[in-house]
Amino acid sequence: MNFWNDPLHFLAEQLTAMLSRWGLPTAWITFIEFFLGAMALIVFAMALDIGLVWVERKVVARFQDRLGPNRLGPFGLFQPVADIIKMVIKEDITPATADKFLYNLAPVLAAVAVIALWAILPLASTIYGADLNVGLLYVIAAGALGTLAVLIAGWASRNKFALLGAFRMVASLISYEIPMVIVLLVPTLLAGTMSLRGIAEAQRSIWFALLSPLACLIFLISAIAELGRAPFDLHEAESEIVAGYHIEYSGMKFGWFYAAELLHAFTFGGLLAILFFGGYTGFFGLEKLPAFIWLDNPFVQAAVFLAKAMVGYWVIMWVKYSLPRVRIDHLLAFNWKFLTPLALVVLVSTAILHRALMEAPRWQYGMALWLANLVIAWITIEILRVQARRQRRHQRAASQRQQTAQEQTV
Amino acid sequence: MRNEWLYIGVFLIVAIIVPLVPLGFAALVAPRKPNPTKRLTYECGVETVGDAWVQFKAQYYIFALVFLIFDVETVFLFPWALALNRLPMFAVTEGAVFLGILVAGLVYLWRKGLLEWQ
Amino acid sequence: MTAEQGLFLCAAAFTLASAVMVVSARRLIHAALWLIAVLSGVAILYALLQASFLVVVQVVIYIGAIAVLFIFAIMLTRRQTDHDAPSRWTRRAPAFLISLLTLGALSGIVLAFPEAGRLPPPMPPDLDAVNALGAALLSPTGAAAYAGVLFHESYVLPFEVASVLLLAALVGAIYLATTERRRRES
Amino acid sequence: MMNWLLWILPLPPLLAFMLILLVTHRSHAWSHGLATGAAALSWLGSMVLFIRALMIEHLGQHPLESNINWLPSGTSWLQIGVSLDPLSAVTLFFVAWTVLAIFIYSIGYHNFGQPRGDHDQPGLPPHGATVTDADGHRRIVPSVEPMYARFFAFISLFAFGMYLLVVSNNLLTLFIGWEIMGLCSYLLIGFWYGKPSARDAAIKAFITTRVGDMFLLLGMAWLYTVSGSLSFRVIFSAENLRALATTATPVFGLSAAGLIGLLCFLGTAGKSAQWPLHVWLPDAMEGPTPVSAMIHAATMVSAGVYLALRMFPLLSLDSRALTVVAFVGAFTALFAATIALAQNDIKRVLAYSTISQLGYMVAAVGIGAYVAAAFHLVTHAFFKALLFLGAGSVIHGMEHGALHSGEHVDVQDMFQMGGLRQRMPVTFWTFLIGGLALSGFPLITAGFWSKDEILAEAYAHGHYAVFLTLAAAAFLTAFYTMRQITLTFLGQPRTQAAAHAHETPRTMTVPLLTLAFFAITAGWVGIPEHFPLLGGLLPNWFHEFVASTSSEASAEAPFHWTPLLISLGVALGGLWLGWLVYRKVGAPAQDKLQIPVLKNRWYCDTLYSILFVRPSTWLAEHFVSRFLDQGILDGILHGVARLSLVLGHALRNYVDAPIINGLIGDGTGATVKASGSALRRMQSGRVQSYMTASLGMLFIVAVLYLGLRRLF
Amino acid sequence: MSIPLSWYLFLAAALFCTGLYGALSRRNAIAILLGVELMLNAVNVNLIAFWRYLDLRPNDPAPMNGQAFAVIVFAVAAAEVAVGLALILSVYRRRKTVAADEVNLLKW
Repeated sequence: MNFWNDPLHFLAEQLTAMLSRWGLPTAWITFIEFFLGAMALIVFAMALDIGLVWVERKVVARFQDRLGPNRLGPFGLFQPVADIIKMVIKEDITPATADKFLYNLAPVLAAVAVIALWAILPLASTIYGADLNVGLLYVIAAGALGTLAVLIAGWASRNKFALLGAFRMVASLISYEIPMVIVLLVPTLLAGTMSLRGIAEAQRSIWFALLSPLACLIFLISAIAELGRAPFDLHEAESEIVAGYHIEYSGMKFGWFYAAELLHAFTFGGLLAILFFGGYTGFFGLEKLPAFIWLDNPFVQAAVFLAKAMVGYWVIMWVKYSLPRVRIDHLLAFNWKFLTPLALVVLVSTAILHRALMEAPRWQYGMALWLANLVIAWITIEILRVQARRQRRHQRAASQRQQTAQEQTV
Repeated sequence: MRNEWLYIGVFLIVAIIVPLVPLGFAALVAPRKPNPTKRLTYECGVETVGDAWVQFKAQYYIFALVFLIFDVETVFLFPWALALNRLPMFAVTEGAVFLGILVAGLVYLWRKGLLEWQ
Repeated sequence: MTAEQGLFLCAAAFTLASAVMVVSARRLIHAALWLIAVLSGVAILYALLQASFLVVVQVVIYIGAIAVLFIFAIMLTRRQTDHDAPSRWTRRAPAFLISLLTLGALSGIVLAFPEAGRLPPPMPPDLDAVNALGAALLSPTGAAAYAGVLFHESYVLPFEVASVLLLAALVGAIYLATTERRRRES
Repeated sequence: MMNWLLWILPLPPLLAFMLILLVTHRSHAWSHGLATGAAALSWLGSMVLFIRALMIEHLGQHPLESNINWLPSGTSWLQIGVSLDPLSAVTLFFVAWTVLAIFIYSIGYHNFGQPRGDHDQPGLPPHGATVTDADGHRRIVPSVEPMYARFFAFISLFAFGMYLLVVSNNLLTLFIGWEIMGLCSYLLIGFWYGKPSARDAAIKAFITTRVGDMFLLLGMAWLYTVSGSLSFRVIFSAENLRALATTATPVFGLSAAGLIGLLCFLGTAGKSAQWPLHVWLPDAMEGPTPVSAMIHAATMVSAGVYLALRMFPLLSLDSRALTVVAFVGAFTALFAATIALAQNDIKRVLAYSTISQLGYMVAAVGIGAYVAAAFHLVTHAFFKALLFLGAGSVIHGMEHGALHSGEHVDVQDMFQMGGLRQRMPVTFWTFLIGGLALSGFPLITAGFWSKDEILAEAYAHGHYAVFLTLAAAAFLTAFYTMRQITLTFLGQPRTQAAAHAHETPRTMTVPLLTLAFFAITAGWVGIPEHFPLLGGLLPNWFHEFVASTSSEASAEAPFHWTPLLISLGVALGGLWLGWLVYRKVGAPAQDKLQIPVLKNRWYCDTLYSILFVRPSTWLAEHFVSRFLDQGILDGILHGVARLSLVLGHALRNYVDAPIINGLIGDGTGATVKASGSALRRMQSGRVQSYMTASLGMLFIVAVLYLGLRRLF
Repeated sequence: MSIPLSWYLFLAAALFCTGLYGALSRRNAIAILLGVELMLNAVNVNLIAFWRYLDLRPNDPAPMNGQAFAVIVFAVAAAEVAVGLALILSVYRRRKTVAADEVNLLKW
């Protein structure tokens, strides 16, 4: 193996050889390697994060027909650096009544919850931190940590707005976690494994987004809710509760919440890519051809993956900046009365078809799943239409009643 | 497998250290001139009334409750989803029954009107 | 002492210390957060035992759901009870005694246990525990061949019953938690 | 097809139960529609099965059976299954009929279609509603039961339990059905939980029967350890029986078979209210009358006897065990009959007569008259259900009258009635038929044939003591039955309520007529071969059919004139005397009969003081006074009451304190309040103390277990 | 592969007893439930430890009992917490207290 085919193992072996030449015990060597690997990955993520700040600001500006940062450096590329410096040297105010330890713990936890995801994110078939056989659940677990961070932040800063924001955030987070978990079962079913890498590999022939578009859609929606971005950003409804759970935070602590949110969004773009769009794969067997064997190179794969992730991230931003905020009752109703049942239906139908057509030719299998999704979608839309019609009828009747009443009074 | 977890352990430790670095740096360089007014809880400049740690409405609790139950049930389904390939069709039915019971709970909530936010 | 033992001892110490904090912390929220620490400690232990599925389930269910539920409950009942008034020693002393007694008894049992000193056997390399668990939980006959290994247990009934139990819990808890509103409505 | 039918036979009521509770509990019509529909389905199934069973040759030797694996227990499976043999077939027959009849009857009894009460509330019987009819008159009419749907849900569940018990081929499911019925009995006795008396009665019934169940459970456990299975086929297999018969036990030198049999018989004693565990049945009359009819006359109490019959092969291995059973049965029969003499509450009389009739069956089992017992089980179910429903109809009519006349009378007191013959003819005639059947009116009624067969068997097998006791009991039975009929229906109305009572709706009278039909004809299937004139007109089908169930069942007893004449004598004599004495009696004061019984007190007192007071004075202090206050037994028969109760409670307290402790708490009723006061210290209401207690318990058990394992 | 089984068992025992102490000594009902949670976790540790240390000979039934049990325990724990806390809440709503020993209506 050489550096280009399998960089991580290559470096690891070099390092092992070197260290063992120095006569370190194996345990130490493993530890050091792991440490360096983790460090590298996290630093990369952080660098990416800084970049994301710029992207976010630029994109939102374009959405809102502004220029966005354009003074510092080419295209204002250095803007994020300025932001960071500002945050660092800003005075950090801690409310007198706050619960100090927890108050400081919260932002760190928020950051950890996001960074932790990178431990299992496969950038390429050979570039990944850990290949957990329970990767998907690990993702959910990290989400749980995030929830906790929000709760702690809201509670520790001992501020009505903060606590209310935290409660709202948690309510929506946990609500939307249900359809997300249910829908995560679909890739698990199709790939027969929970390891992200396995799932990505399973999509070399066809993307799960094509096998089960509905699942993909539901995942996207619940992911956005999970991120707490618009239209689901009730926790920081400026008009009602100012900045939500991080109202009391300033300086770098706030900075971490902000950074965490951006990185989180990007990471979920990556997850979307891995779970439904084949992750780092994406040439549909083209790479098998001897002429294009280089397409399977880890670096190419990583590039592909990052590109896909960026697209996902862009979609998330797109949604965020083009939709208004929904009311909390709508938010919850939408989740429990629409998303969750739909997810359940999708799951069951997928499971049955998958199990029934396991031995069938692949194209039949694919067509069946796809059609099933189509049918479900159609039925859902029909139901929604009927309901909407009924609602309109009721409203019309009500308004007419009012009119007649007024006429009588007149 | 163990190595995977060991790696994740190391990774998490690093992930905790990394955010602490800028915070520590900020603690060093950032000015620190607290005064009582500054350290009041911020409520848009309005005088703070009462403690923030007041009692909250039970609605939140109910959603947490529903979440807990559903979470447990869905997590149970992961082994099901994995083992499905090797099990007879009967296993699918079992999972369906399991989900059916889940749905029964959902229907109950719906009927009781607990999914509406008041 | 090998590295693994070191890891175990650290995890154990962490877990027990947090457990002690859970039972001694005055402020309930802190007790709950310490509970989370305990839970993560236990998760580490599972990782040491190579039960990956349970590690994540521990985090997802216990930390992600149960702990949150606890915190909510504490915040909902926080009128006079954000501090748990220290109970009189007349209660703590016997409690301490009893738990000490129990500890003695349990350790006695462990010591009397002939297999206590055994070391873990190597895992079958091709054994995917989650898969196997699925088979054990769902295979109706109770025997599912997997990776050349035959499983003889069937937990179909417990599996389904668990869902019924959860449903019952859901309904019961909801009923309890919403009495007031129901009264207002009806 | 039949196995399949057997499996699903119990299910409809269960489904009805669930549906009613979950879905239709708001709509009355739906609720009773579901319940009766389910009952009808099960009835249909039972009939099909019954007829099929008749067609099968040698059903007794090769009963229909089918098993499934239920629980994986270690390496093997715990099997459950259903079976159909002659005994269960005939049981199914009468269960199906009575259950269906009573379901329909309940619709009328709970005033379906009547307006809601003015100030009715759940947990109390309806008090009546005022309605203003077309021309503006405001009248009070009966109001619908507030917890209508709940009632039907409960009795549906009960029906499920009964069917389950009958079709199950193993003790396990039998026991499950048994316990379900126990629960339903508890729920239904306490149905009007607004009445303290009802609450207490419910708890009393529950605890008392629990005592029996405890022993039954012990017996089952033992049986399982010995024979490694609970299915009847395995238990009663020849080699297993031989093993049981030969293994001796430390207790009175009984064989294992005998002891297990006795343990199970104690279960019977609890369920079918045999002395000394009979105390709960009279109180059970607090429940609605259909409940009294179904649970406490027709089905549940006969489940006890059914169990005894099932266990017969076991019991018959040990003559001593049989003797005990026979003694208990005969004694109960007579003893309950004496009490019934002096009751004034129409339902209580029936309650005691039930106890006494069950005593008959148990005695029959005890003397080995397997078939006779089964026969009486069937006939009794019909005519006793009939009597209870008749009584209910009377009460209903009286209530109507009371509402009409607006006077406050105890509508169950027979001395408040009289002359209902003209007012409610259907009820009268059906009740008369039932009464005659109960008192064994010769030739036409079913009761005669079954009772006569028991007496004949007793005589034929030379159990003269039993024979005489039963004969005496029969005489008393006839006597108090006639007393009841006379006081209730004959003569002139003694109150306005009685004068204005009127016939009950068709939903109530039709079941009466149905049951009356069986109360007569059910006897004709079992006319002995050698009976003068009639013998052989109809083949003694019942004997052949049922006898084949168990090889131990003896052949039909040879015919003797003596028992026949005696039973004729006691029946007719009792009836005649009863009419003679009571035709003029108008008030308890004039009741001649209550005087001699009062006189008799001292017998009981002396007997009681010799046997029980000295060993258990403090018990007497604790309990009896309570009972006097409550007047659980008629004030006249203190002695008997004490005797039985003290024994019953001694049994409770010494035998299984833990169970009672589990159930005694605040307000578990006066009957156990006394011992409660002793035990309530434990009930600190603090979770933690409970936790500690359970922990300590665990310690003790562990220590004992380990220690014992060291020993053996 | 160098940790003897007894270590886990001792740890579980200690955890269990800590939880027991909490459950017995606390006044606040929620705190009691916290203690109970500790105990449940101790149980699970035991189950998993036994599962891991059970000998898996090749082509011999690979038992998943331990894990299956643990999973069921999870379900039970969830149900217990849900109902328990709901009980506490409804008690609190009526009596304005969550102190276990002030909730003693069931007392004689």
